Amino acid sequence: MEIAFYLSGLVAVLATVGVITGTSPVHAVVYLIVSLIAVAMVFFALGAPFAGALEIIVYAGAIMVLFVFVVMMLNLRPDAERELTWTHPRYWLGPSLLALVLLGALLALLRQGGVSEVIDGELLTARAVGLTLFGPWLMVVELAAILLLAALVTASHVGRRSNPLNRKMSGNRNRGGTP
Amino acid sequence: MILVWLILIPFLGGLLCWQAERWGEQAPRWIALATMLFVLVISVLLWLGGNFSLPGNGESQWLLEWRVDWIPRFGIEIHLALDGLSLILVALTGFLGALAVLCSWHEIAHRVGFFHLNLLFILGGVVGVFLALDLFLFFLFWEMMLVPMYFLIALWGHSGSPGQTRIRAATRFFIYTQASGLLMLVAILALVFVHYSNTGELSFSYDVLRGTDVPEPLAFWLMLGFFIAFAVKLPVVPFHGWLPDAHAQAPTAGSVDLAGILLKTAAYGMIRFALPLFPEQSAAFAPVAMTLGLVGIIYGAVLACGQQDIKRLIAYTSISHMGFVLIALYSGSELAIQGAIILMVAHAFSSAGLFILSGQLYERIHTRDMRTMGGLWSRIPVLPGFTLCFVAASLGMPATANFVGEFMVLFGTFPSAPVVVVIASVGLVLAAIYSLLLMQRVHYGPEYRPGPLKGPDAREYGMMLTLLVLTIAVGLYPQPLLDTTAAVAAPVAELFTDGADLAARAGEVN
Amino acid sequence: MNGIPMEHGLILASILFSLGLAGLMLRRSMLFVLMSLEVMLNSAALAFVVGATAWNQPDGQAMFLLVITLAAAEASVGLALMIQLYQRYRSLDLDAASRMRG
Amino acid sequence: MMVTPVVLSFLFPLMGTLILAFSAGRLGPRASSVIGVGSVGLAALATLWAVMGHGGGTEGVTLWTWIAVGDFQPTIGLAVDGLALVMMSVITGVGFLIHLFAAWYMTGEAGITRFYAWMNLFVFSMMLLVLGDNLLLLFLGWEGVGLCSYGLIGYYYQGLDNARAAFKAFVVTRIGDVFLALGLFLIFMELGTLDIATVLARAPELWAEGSATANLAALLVLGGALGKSAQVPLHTWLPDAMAGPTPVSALIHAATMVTAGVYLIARLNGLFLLAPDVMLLVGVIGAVSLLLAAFAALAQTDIKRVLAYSTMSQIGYMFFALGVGAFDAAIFHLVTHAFFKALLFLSAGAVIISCHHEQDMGKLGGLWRKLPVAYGGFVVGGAALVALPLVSAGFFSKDEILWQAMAAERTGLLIAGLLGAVLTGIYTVRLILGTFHGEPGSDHARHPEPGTSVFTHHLPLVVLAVLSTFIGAWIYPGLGGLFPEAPGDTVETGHTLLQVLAMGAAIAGLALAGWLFLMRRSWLDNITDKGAGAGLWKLWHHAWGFDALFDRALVRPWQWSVRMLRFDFINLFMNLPALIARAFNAGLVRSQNGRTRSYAVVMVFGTTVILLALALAPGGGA
Repeated sequence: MEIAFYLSGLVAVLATVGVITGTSPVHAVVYLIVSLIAVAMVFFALGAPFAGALEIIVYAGAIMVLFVFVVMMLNLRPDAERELTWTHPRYWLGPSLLALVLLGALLALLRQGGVSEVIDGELLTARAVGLTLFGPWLMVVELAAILLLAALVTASHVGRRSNPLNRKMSGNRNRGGTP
Repeated sequence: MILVWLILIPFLGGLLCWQAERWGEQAPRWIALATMLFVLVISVLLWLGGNFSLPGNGESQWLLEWRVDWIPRFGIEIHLALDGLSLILVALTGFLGALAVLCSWHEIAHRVGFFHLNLLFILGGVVGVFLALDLFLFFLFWEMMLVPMYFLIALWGHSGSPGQTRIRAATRFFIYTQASGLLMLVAILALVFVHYSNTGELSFSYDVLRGTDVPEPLAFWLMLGFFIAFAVKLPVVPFHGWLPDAHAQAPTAGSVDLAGILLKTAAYGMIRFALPLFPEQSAAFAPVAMTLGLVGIIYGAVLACGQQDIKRLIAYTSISHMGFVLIALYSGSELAIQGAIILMVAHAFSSAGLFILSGQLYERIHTRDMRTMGGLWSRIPVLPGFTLCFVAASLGMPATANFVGEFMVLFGTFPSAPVVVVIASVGLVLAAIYSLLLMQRVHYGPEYRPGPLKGPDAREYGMMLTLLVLTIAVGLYPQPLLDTTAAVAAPVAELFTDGADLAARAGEVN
Repeated sequence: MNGIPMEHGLILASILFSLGLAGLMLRRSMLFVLMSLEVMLNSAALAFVVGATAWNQPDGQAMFLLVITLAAAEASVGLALMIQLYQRYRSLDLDAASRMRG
Repeated sequence: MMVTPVVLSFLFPLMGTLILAFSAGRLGPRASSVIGVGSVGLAALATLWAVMGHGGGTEGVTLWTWIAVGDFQPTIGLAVDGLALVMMSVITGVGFLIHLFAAWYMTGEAGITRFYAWMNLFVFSMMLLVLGDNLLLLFLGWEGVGLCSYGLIGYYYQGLDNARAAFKAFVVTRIGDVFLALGLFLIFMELGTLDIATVLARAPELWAEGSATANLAALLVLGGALGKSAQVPLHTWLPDAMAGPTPVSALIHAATMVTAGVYLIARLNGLFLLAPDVMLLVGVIGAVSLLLAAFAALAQTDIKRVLAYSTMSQIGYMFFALGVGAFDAAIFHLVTHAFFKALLFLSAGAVIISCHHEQDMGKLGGLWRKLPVAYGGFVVGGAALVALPLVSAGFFSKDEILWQAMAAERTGLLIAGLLGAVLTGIYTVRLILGTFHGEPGSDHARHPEPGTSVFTHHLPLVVLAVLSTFIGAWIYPGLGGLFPEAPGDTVETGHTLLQVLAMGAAIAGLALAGWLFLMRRSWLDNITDKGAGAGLWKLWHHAWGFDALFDRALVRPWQWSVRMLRFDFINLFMNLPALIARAFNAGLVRSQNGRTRSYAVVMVFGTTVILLALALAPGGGA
């Protein structure tokens, strides 16, 4: 069971690297989906089937699909020439070093942390999670619902094609709105 | 209860004036005048009523006292108290307030109600400063004085050269005093916390904080915090930058208030707070303070001679005069401190007089630049005569209050610091130079532009006459003032003696 | 079969997090920024779940659920803004939209 | 406040000033001159009454305590003794005659009210100076006199150089006043009191003779006296002070103000006796001023400047006498000098007005038949100035001084005194011949309009002329009792020898001048044109270059520093915080470059730093 954990962990890391370094958006999205599924596999390996299922259904299924829609809608082509310009080390050396330092700090903290638990694989059933969700955490769940509602309203308003703010602002720049 | 009324009257009067603008332009002026005269009358009645003998042990040194808790959690209370010194200064505020209103009778035309609101709020704040004894309350009134003064300069001032607009001058004035006020606030809070850590009791009251023993290095910095706050307002030379601009751009009423009273709040603050709260550190700091005073005298005088604008010249003379006060306060001799108090009153009269005269000149020849003045003696009937008298006062002519003040300061300081007095008396010669320079470039010399101008009307004549009579009266018979402040000056002088042996040497002579 | 030590799970989460972070900083196109954001959120969720299973507390997973709702909400709004950016600037390059210069 | 004659004597001028000052133009010229002259006249009468009623000793009148703080208790009190009475009679007597003459002199001038207001204020301040029983009240009179001299010298304020002369007079005398003030501070610190009687009593007890404090105190008082009496170092203001109207010069720069210094030293004689070498210094300064002024007077063209230098030299004689310890002789000479110098100035005034304000000797001449009264005044005054034996008042007083010097074995000073007497003879004769004899230099001088009114023109001149003769010397009451033992009183031998010497000097001076100016006029002129002679003449004309020296040493650096400091450089330090703030602002603004990615990097940088801090912090971790 450990092998599944390490293997899918590795896959997730590689897929994420693929997302970051990808030039074409479509490949990047697909890599991201692979990475999410790999993480779901990790959840299953750890013995959290409910979390894994959720991950696949909501995360990979819903959010990534949304991404794919948007990528398709804007039919983005891989603009290789702009991407190439910043591959020059001067651009990515600084931030990546910073990320490495951050990783080092996190690991150092973990090692000091003295966390000695071991995951021995017994399952955390969805029932238990459901009970806590609607037990002490009821308020938070309601709040999460409201959050989603808010996101819904904002996304619909901002994303609308012909919203008044857009027409007034871009009246002068790209006449005739978008197709 | 009278003390509370003394503070509230100007504020209420201010509001009344503001609303009274609806009934015409004259109403706010009369109301403002009535308010300030009311304050003056109350303080004079208090003066006649009270006895100012040295308080025996036991009875409190305050003539009147009024305490009520304000924020018990922090030990802040509205603690107002009145003694000889604050009584005189409150009376001075009332008198100069009335003068300020009178001298801007024709000068201020637009937004008269709001002008008088600001004017009276400044005076209310100043009366508050003179009465407040709780450090927090003192700081509150100390800051409250600034805002209306800022508006006074910014809205009703007149700009000098394009570079030196009145807004810049007002902002500079505000920032200078505000920043130094902040230093004082830090010093007050530090003092309170030290007291709290010593005794576990949180209190801002004056008597309690006088007792706290502050660890040595910190005490010096706290004293410095207070000193700088008062030095900026006094003004002492390095921090004097704001005064000439503020005076040059302020309306006459603003200048009269500024020179007449606001400078005195700094000196009062030193006598009341800076010296008693930190006696040993002040005694150690005395030589530095005296040198600053000397630099102020000489530097103020040299700059005064170089000015073209008449109000800037008078402003620099105030810096020079206040140098004497600074020397006196840190000399540790009762005679010098009494002299400083007399000099404060005298300077208030003479500089108020000179500013009112420059205001009247401005109303007639619409300029303050001395290069375009000259030979006004024959053109204006009575004003040059009064200017000569006030110029004589400002150069310390005997029989005027300035002479009494300056010479008491010099007599008192001589035993403890002879060298300082020798250099300060050079200041007397410089005072003669800049005062006569003012007289010569404005009233003597060839006529710049011919044509007679109208003389002073009854209002102006009355103002000038009262100021002159007061200056000569205090000059010839200052005893009433001296008796009232005797109870204040003695303890402040003793502060230094238990520290240093300076005055002891002077004492053994007779 | 003595189980997976918890640190490994957390190490995996931090690696994913810093990768997402690097992506956020490196890429100029807003799409990739959003995606690296998703990766970071996902790694945080992973850490929660690892914690939950390690201490056998269902609260971790409840928190995981919330993280996912948050990720969803954030993604939707992010994408809507991306569309506007695209409308406005004809490209997804974030540096183009730098009118807020000092 | 008891109304004794003494109090009256100084209240009348005060009232005169107040009435004139606050009349604000309502009083015409006649009314103001009547008030002005009248008030001083009444003061003279009150003084006369006081003199009659004075029974010797010192009568003190204390009006009120001026200031009372601890042991600093100066009072407004008057002390009337012989010295004060003599000074008062000189001030009011000669003052009255000068005011009378001024009525004639100032007819037709604008602002007579202002003139008489200043003159009355001057007399009031001088009376206070003389009557004050404590040094602070004396200082009040001292400064008041300075202010009035400023006002009166700058009377014709339209002219810029008149105003500048007044300014210079006030500032130079103010420097002297500061020395006096420092002396006051020292005296108060050491003796604890300012009352003159107590000071003179306590000084010998506390200070040993010749001790440092005594010397310092005497030196400072001397500094004050030099400023006011225009002696060598602080004398440059006197010649320029001739810019004022002539009666002003007569009153202030001949009779009263310049003698204030002499009065002060005479009044504080106890102090000076404690410091013998300062006494000697007084004598030396007197001698030096005497010679310097005499030489300068030889080379002046303006008649008033000649008289100004002559005053300076005569006051030099008084300081000479004080230095030798002959206080009584100094005061005697002060009185006679007041008479004949006032006479000379007023006669000069008469000449100037008659010749339409012409003051240059070159342009005058041949007036002696047309202006008989003025000529008479000049001759009698000149005789007294030269100390013509037996006839003139000057002879008795100057002879007394020289005799005291001889008795005190100060031979060096004596020789200077005799040389001064000779020079005085020469410049007086030169003045009289140049003004009245020879050819009239300009048409003003050809047909002058002599003063006609008897009361205001002839009377003062005649009275002063009478006083300048031996009658003046006879009036002097002699203040022997007041002052300590003068050297000459004990020694008897050699008095006649000295009188012969003094007479010889005076007559030699007259004869030499007469021979030079009458016979050898041409020879004299070409000497003063060529090289050395012209140089010497120019040097004397500019009074040995003191004025130029002070101007270059003090005035110019002062003006330079004022110009340099006009731009308030200390204020720049206070602009520093503003500059620093603005620099920070510029730096930080650049970091707002609008690119979200750089913001992200900064944020990540922040978190990593915090995390590192947590990780590396000693107690870090869980």
